[in-house]
Amino acid sequence: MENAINSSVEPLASVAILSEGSDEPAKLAEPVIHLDGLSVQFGGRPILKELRGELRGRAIGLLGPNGAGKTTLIHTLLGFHPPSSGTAHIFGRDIRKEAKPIRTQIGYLPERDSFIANMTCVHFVRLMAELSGLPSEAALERAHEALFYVGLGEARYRQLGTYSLGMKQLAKLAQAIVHGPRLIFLDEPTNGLDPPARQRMIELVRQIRDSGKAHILLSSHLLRDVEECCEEILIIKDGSIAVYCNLEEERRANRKFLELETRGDREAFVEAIGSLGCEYALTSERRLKLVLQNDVDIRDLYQLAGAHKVQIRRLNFKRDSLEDIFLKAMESGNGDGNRAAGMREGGK
Amino acid sequence: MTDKPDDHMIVFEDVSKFYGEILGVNRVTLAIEPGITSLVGPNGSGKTTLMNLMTGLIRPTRGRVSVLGLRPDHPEVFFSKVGYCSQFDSFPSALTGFQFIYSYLRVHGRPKKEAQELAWKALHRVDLLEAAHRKIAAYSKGMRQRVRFAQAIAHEPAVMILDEPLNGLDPMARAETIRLFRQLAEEGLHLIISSHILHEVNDMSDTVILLNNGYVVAEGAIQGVRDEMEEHPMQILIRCDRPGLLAARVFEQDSVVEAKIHKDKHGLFVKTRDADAFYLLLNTIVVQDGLNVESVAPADDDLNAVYQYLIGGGEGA
Amino acid sequence: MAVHEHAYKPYAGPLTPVWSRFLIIPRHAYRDVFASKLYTALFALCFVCPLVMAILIYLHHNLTAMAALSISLKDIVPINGFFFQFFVGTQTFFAFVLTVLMGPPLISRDLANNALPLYLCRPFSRAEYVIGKMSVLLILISAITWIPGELLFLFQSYLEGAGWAASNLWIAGAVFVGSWTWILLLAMLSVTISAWVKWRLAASAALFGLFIISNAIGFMVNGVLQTRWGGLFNLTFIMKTIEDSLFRAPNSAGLPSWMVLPTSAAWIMLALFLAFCLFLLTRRVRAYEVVR
Amino acid sequence: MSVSTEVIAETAPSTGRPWSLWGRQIAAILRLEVRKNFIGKRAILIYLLAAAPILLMAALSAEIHWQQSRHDNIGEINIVFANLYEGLILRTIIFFGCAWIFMNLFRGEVVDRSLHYYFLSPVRREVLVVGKYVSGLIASVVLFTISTAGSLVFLYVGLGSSGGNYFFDGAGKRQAAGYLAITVLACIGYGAVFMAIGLFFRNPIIPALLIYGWEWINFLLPPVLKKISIIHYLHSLAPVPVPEGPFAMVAEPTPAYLSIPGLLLMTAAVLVLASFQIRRMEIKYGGE
Repeated sequence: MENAINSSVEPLASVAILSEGSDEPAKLAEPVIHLDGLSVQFGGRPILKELRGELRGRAIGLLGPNGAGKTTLIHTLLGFHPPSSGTAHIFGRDIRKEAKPIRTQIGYLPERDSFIANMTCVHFVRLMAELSGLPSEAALERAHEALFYVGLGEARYRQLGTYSLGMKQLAKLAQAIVHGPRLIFLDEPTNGLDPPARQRMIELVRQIRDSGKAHILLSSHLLRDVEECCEEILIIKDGSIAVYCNLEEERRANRKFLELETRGDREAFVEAIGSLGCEYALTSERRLKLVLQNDVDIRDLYQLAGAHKVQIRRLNFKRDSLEDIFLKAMESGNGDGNRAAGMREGGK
Repeated sequence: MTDKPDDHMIVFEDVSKFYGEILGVNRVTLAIEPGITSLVGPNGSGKTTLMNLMTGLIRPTRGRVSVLGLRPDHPEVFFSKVGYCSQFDSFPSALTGFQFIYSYLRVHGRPKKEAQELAWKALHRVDLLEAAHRKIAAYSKGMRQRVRFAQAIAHEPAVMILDEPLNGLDPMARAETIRLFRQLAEEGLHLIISSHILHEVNDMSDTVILLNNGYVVAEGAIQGVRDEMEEHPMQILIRCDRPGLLAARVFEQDSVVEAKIHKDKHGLFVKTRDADAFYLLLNTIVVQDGLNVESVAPADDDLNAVYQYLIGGGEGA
Repeated sequence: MAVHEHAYKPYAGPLTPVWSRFLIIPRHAYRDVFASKLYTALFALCFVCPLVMAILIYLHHNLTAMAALSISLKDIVPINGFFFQFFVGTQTFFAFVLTVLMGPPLISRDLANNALPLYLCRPFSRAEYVIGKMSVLLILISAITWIPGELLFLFQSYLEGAGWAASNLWIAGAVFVGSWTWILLLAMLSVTISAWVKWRLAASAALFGLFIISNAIGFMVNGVLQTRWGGLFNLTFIMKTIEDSLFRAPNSAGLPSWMVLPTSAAWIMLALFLAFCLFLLTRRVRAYEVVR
Repeated sequence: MSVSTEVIAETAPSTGRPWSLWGRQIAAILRLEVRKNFIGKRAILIYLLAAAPILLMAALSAEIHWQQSRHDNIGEINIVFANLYEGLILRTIIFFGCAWIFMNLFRGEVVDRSLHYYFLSPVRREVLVVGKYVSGLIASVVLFTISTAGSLVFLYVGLGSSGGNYFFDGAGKRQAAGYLAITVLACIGYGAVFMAIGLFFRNPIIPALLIYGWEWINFLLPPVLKKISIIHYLHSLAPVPVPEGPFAMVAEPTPAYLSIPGLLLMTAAVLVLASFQIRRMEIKYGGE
């Protein structure tokens, strides 16, 4: 019966995957997650309020203040909590009616560290694969594959209990992808990891995203992480969607704002920039911001720099776009939900 | 004691701590000035051990620890000056946020009124006023983190030891908390903070202590630490189209020791011993070859790089 | 030379039928169980009694052997309801020991490392989880109780002839039902306790204690109140009553008549007890505690 | 906020008149601990334990009530109760009740990983020991005196008028007082022992069971060994001597003026031991 379901889903999948390449067909394709007035309450307290929207991105960053309902949203999509009203569709399946078939398509990396004691890592991942319905042998193969993929080498024959936090996190990632899901929920995957481990995790998430074989919903508090691996972001604020937009577009939007750090006598250099018709502001004795005019090109700046023997130590476009979006979303009320919708239409 | 000169510092004298055979920290000698001091290092490098030693939760196997010239042997004085926000995310059962802070202030021996004021003040600081009378059990991760922080600073200690205090906080709370740290540091307090998020450490801390495998591998102001490492040439990342071409050109300069093309084929890492010369060269290259530069950044004048050099790991590139 | 890119790839292969999924848990559990010599030895020990009884049955029908033994076995150990009741009795005791040893860590371990989300985020329901955990014991205990029991019955009826089988068919039933009542009770009990008591030793103690204490309470109530209804609090007594009725051996323990409980009452208590366990389980087996 | 002044402000009393400070601190600890002992999931077990004998006696009294015949021979019923008290209430209910309450004082907090909040407060560990012990005492004494008193009430109610007479005019009052006193002393003694155990042992259940066994076989022991057990002192206080039988002990009963101080002395010793232990205690919580 599961097989039947799979086969019925596959073609759909291929469409979704094809669509990754260009934005255009994405509209036609089934949305990955379709929130249809999804509401959740705990003991009468509303946690999620009437969420609506169609998430399509390959990697969606899920942001929001504590208690905004990020984790609740993930749990609800996994079917841990029943929606109090409304519903959501994942790959076109209703989470209320078809929880099981959906879950065969989903991988989940929980936030709190969770594993099964006195088991070797391989055994653990294999067990998880089998629970997802893989036959025993296939499960073993996939387990090793997944562990190899996340880069747990010899360690995979060791007891999970002996693992360091970073390794546990990788093991958790392995169990989340072992059954080859097409949608992966990552709840604070970098939480508590030390810098190398964190970087490793981000690399992996990027790779999975770029493989185009699976969609990722990543919830995190570290804007850096989201910025580094997500294309779209969904910001939730006290239970409703504050923003859903595409990071790339946002970045492109403030592409003209440039930040420079220079060494050497910059007076003349700066004047020259001014003479190009670019507005600029000196932020510190070495740094300056400037707005590129359409006809002006970075090469021109280097021209001037060369001419005035100035070193351009640092040059980058205003990068903190995500932070801007986030803060804006936070200060402005929920009226922003509409703006989000607007952005989505504009985005595609 | 002869701690007079130390009584404004946190002093470790040749301190080691072993748990059975397991090494906590080894031969640590430190004198920590007021201000924000960040402990950075891989998990299990001894950050928490160091903090537990400062607060007398564990005793050193050898050596002496003193905080502002005090020892935990005299708890009445010691712990009224020291606040510790440990990483144990756990609470005495069935208390509300307010009760939690208030009760322990009473344990401090504070009279009712004062304890209430301090408790509210602390809750206000971490902005938990509205949740003050809800059971902690129903708090979200971030709120629990904040209420623990509040509890640690409620009695307004002179030394605050905070084990990953930003862990699980949302972006605004992070910014807010960091601001609070800075403010307290201005007021001349000691803040010992452990964190994994290097760019935040970079922004907030006055000095950094890098730990690895229980040893202190570096301490001091980040910039200072960087300058110590002369043998490490300056590393620069240039994001541009045709990094290959750029690579070919930069080797005209023999001060350039290495050029590595970024994975995504849109950037070049350059290691040079003479940064000034290189940047000037860059000017001409860009112009002559009409290179489209996306961004230029010294890849290693920050903690991240220092961490790379001294501790290593998959970061960067 | 060809370099193989190991990229992330989805799984397109066949899936196992849903109904069979709960068996994954016992399968993996046994891997660990029989890795330990202790358990293997104990498990082997559980088959001593069936073996002996098989031999007895054989001797019964082996005339030469009978002749060899001067005294006639037939009168000493007649093969009848009691014979099988004794069998079930001993085996359920072993079953109890197995349960005490293996039951406690079943669920507590998962709760301690909050592994439940990992199970339940897969196409694997709470019911399946509980059944899977229980069947770790169900299967094992079945293998030492009713399965060998029925085999003995077949063996006997094969030697004794269809007539005996026909007239004693109720025994087969009794063996089957009698075993299952115990199996259900033990499995349910240990899983429930395991779900509530984190610490293994305490859980074992609780499992043990429950029988002893309920026993004590039962008798104390009886003694103090001069009544028989204390027996209702006495698990072992309840089970005994049920067994007796199944094996048509009323009050086989030879208790004073005023202590004997009506069978129906025993059944009802058992049902209530199991229901209570189930209730406790559902409280605990959740992907996440929902704090209000 | 000027921290420096703050610090001065409240280190002064601590160095100045520590007694008042300790008093306040103990009060604060009590405030925290007592509520913890009475509410919360750990408490449920205690309530069940405390309720058990009352219910039992209720049933018993009902039973007796019907059988008018038994009303007259109060002696017999007294003995039944004496057995019930020592066998069930004292040796089982109070024993395990105290074990549970007092072991959880510290072990429980280690399990919950909340002990460090105390260790990080400016409070002497000895003060902490005293505070927690007293809080445990309050909880146990309250619950178990209630359950003892409750059972007594039902005992005499069941006997109807004759019970009333026996209580008010006969030996009833004295016996009741005796039972209550024993209950209180039991809490004091067992409490100290179990709190110490909770401090010394990782998983205290086993030592607890050992003690349980020790207390039971106490009546087999030579008089010298008897002295190092709590039940010995308590038993010798029993208002209604318990006759031969599983509960009986053959020994010269220590007179009250010896046994009570003996018990208290033992308690004090154990408490001192506990304070030494807790001074050396380090927070590890197994993890880390």
